[in-house]
Amino acid sequence: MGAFDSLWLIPILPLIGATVNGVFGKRLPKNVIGTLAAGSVGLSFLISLRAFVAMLALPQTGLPILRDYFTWIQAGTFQAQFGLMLDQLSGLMILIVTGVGFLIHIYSIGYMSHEEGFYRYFSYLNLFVFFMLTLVLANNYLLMFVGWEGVGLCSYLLIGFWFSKKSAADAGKKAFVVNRVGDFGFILAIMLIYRTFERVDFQSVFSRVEDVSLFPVEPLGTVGVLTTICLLLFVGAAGKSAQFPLYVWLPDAMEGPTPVSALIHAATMVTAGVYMVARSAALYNHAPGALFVVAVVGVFTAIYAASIGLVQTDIKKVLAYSTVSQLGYMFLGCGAGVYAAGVFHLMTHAFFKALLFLGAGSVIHGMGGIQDIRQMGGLRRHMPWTYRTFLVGTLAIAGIPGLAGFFSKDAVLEAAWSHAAYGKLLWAVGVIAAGFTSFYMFRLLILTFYGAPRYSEHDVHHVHESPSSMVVPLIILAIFSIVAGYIDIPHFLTPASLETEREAVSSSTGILLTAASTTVALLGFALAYLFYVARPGLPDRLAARAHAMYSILVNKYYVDELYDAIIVWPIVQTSRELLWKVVDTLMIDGAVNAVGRLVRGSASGLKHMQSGYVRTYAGWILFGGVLVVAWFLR
Amino acid sequence: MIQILFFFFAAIAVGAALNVLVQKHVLYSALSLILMLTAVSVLFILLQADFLAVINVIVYAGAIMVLFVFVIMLLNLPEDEDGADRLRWLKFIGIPLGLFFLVLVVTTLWNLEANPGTQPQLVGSPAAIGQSLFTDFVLPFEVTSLLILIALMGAVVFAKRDL
Amino acid sequence: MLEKWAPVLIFFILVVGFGVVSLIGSYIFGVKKPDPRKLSPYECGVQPIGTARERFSVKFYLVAMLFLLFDIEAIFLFPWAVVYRQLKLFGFFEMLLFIAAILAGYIYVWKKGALEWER
Amino acid sequence: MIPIGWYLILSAILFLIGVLGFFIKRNIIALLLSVEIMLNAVNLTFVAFSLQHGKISGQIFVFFVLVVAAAEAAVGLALVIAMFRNRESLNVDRSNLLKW
Amino acid sequence: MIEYVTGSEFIVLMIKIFVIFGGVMGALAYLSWLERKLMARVQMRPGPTRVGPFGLLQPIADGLKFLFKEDVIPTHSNRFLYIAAPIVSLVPALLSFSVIPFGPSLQITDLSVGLLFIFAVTSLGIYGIALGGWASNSKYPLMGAIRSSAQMISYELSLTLSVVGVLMIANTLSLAELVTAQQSTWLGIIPRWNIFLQPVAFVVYLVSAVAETNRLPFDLAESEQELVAGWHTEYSSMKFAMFMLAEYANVVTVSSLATIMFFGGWTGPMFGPALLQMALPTVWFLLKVSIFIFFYVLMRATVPRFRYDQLMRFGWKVLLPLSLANIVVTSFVVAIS
Repeated sequence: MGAFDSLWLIPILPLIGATVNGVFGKRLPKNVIGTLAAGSVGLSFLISLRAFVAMLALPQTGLPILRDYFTWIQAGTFQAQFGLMLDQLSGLMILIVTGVGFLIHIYSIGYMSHEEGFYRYFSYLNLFVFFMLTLVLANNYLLMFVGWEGVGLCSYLLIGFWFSKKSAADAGKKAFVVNRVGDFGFILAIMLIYRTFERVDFQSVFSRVEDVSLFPVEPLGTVGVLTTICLLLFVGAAGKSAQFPLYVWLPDAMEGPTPVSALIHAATMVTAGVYMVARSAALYNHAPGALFVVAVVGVFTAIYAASIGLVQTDIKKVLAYSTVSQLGYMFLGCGAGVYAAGVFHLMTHAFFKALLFLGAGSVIHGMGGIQDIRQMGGLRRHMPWTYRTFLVGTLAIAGIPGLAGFFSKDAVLEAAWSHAAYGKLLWAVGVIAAGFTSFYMFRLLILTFYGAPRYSEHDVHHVHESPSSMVVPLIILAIFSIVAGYIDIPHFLTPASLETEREAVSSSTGILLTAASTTVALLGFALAYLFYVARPGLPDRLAARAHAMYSILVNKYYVDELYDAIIVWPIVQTSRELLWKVVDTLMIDGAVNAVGRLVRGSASGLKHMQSGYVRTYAGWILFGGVLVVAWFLR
Repeated sequence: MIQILFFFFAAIAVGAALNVLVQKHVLYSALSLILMLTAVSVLFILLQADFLAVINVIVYAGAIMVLFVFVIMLLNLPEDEDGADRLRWLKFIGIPLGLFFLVLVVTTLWNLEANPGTQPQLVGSPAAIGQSLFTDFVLPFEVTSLLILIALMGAVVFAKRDL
Repeated sequence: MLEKWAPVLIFFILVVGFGVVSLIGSYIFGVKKPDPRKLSPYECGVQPIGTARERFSVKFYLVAMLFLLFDIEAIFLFPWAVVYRQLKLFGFFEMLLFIAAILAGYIYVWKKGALEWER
Repeated sequence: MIPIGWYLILSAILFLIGVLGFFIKRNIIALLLSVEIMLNAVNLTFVAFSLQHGKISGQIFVFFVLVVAAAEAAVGLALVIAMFRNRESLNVDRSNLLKW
Repeated sequence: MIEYVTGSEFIVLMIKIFVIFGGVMGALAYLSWLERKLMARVQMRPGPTRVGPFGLLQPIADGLKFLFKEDVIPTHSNRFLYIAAPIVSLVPALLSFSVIPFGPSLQITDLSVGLLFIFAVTSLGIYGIALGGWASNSKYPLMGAIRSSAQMISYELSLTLSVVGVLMIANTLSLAELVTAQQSTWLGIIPRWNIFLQPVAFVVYLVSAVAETNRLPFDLAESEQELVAGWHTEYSSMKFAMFMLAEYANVVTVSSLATIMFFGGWTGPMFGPALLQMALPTVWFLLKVSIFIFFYVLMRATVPRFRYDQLMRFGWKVLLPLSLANIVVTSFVVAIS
């Protein structure tokens, strides 16, 4: 069997794991469940690796590798295959998904070992991996949408994993509802794509976009229709990848177990939007307006979320806003037309953000559930390995030279700089956001691991290092966080038609840009050192001085409250006052009751037909039969 | 000649069927029914359906009616049906209705002026039936096996006391 | 077609005639000395006790029922066997499926103990 | 040759006898026998039409009717036995609990 | 019709019918003699010797005796069924002979569904037994009738299924074609008989056939020590004779079927003058059948009787799965070859 013939195994293996665990998990011992779950993903990783390596050996013309398995939907001229597609982009993605996913599965075995719903957790997690792989490997938009919805479902299930906790259940619902907004955009985009190109598979769509004469342009015009498609796609991407203004669900999603945050809300699912934009590069390249919107939203989200991250005190919330911010970077890279930079950042981010989340999980595990960094401090001594790996992650995300984040962030900023119209502005905002990032990450690091312990021994009995099943994945991810930057992803990805033509940034400018971003990163570090090590009183005084600014940041720009007031409250009020009291109680219930009364009334008359005697029933049948025959023979 | 045969066996069939209703003891009814379906089988032969005629005897007379006779002999019923018929009015509705139906059908068929004779070319040989049954009717055939399976289980469940 | 069946009819009449004639002959030639003892049901010489119309075990019904259902299967097998060479492997598998379903019923009946006569 | 109408009329008569059996008889086994009469009548029409139209499928239907008749007899008589066990009677009019 | 009746074809047919009917009746009568004689030999007795040389006129004497015996009809019996039962038993048993090919042309009629016709009419024979037992209104006959009919239908199943394997090879239900299909030889010596292709089916058929005819070791219905004489305990004179005749007829029928299906029917070596060649096939056929009958009688004389539960278990749990397995295996082999 060739390396590509087993392509279907990649998504199916986790599905098998999910099914077995979901159906029989209750009766299986925990080590079997864990082995099964991690093993299926691990196996899937190995197959992915083999396919990836085999793909590297192929000439460029041999790509993408397409496999159609069966016709999934056939309705009139509409046809959607269940087919998989492997090229550089999806190959990279499946490696990230299965690789990081595998490590997080391993980590979860230790982290979730005392949980009641152990099997349920792993079943969901495997199911998630299945849907994510479907999303990534799909060869058409519709199948991609299946994966898209599937990961949304798993995200909902996992965020609400502790469903008996109201906040967790609410967060799950919120994630679901907000995602629906984005999905709606995606659905509309698919419809418009089908209406325009009469196909939904990537190959046909992308080849037809080149030939403008083929598709009907009324009433929007060539550029108009493509821009609309791209904007609608981006609405979907923004929902899934937590871009402004649809980011609100992600910080709340931290209610789920920490490995879930690492896997879904940092490394894989949230990057689906970026992947989708990069996958649709051929469309975006013909819609510069939409591309610019992507860049602007991306960079705005980057700095916006980073600024909120500055003042958060929950260790996971900081990381959550950091994630939103980094996703903004990725969109900035894509929006600037250098999709490879965005995907590059996606990859490095997957490593170091998974690392940071898992590190945070390790801290929370060790602290017995405390998440507030104001109650931590000095954990360096108790959790040496967590500390070391966390440090690597921090350095990587802050963009300190030599680590993965440096290279990818540099690539993104360089892409922004090279943007034709507003390159300098985009770059400047991006750099400031990078400074913010550096600041809050070092703040987090210092408050957590340095200084004197601020927790009382009364609350926390025994701060301890996590078990090896949790530490080993941390170390592996740390290694990747260092070395991943040296892989020349942009160069590797460019053949996959991910590039717009642009003038390259000259090498001298490049060095300058790198220097600037490095300086800003170091500046962030210095500021954090000043605030939390050298002059610990300074933050409070600063907060008191700029009280208005501070409270805006602490309250996340009051966006949640705004949504509440504009969207949630009116809907709730309309539902309660109009729909419930008038439509439901009066009209629907009234109608149903009336029908019920009618039926009961007529039945009490007709029930005497039901005499219980078989022969009278036969009499009725004969009566009806004769009527029918008489009707036909009349 | 063939008309004589037709009327002879048709008369036997009708007479036997009527006898099923007339007989007081149900065992005699069952035996009369066997006679009726044997006559129907002969009519099948007149209709060139040899295979079905034989199958009809094997399945009906050889198996289904054996089952009936067994049950009748096992339960050993009293001859008369006990009690007055509380649903006697049913006869007064059912019989006229049935006769009306019969009149309807017969008049329709009788008035069918262009009433073509049966065509002799089709022969219901086992091979022809098998060919059709196992190619065009594969699905019903397989579903049949499920029907038999369910009937088997149902009958065992109902009949066996100590399950 | 019917020429094939006409001899059967003739033979049938002959056989029935033979039976009826010999019964009549026996009725005519046979001795007739009826006596109540002779006409009472045979019970090894003693007076008959109770009625002969007893109820039987339901097992006999079960056997007849099983026979009926398996007989139906056999009926399907005959036309199948006759055209088997034309059906090839397809015929094999469709009948395998059919037999498998019947076999499932057979195993069910066996497990339910309907084939046990010891108890 | 015999016109097909004759067969159909014969079949209608037999069917009617079966139907009437359902109204006249009260023994549940007799009712089942009446059903068998009706099934046979229907089989006769199937075979007659099969010859009339020169299509074998009519005879195939008879095959399936036979299977249904067999299943009906097996389950129906099992029910009869179960009923007899409970009531010591086969009078259908005594089993009239299934009403409003 | 007139043309048909006066045609030469019809006359030939009538001759055939009378030859076969007469031959069969004579053979059945002498079968009783053969059985008695053989049984006696096995038990070191001479058997019938008084009437004619070697007791050869014994069957005729028996027949006359049956005719003149008193015909006892028990008081509480269902008179009509009591009288009808022997005819119901005898007619199907004899009707089978209308399709059996005793020779290439010595066959009353060759139906395209001949084999199934035999199964159909023999399956009617069960009513004779069931009704005879029931109509007697006596305990032993009823018991014997129920037992016997349950046994018959149980083994009828395996009997029917065992034949399917042969049909898969021959692909016909016509008995004459079944015989001609076995006419050739392998390597010029070994006859192409189905016994070599379907040994399992043959064994199943043979056992089922013995049980089907209620013969030892399967004669539970009339096991003398328990049920006096089974379903025909109350029967006497000609009615009893008809039951006996039916039983022997069934023995001959199943033996003939075994010969036709597994041993090539009337095929055999041909030699001699034309007249002899005409008679030879029938001779071969009768020879093969008589070997079977010989075997039957020997079985009766040597093998002990089954117990009823053993009998039913054997039929349902051994023969039925065996015949099903035979069908599956045969069909698989035929399908791949």
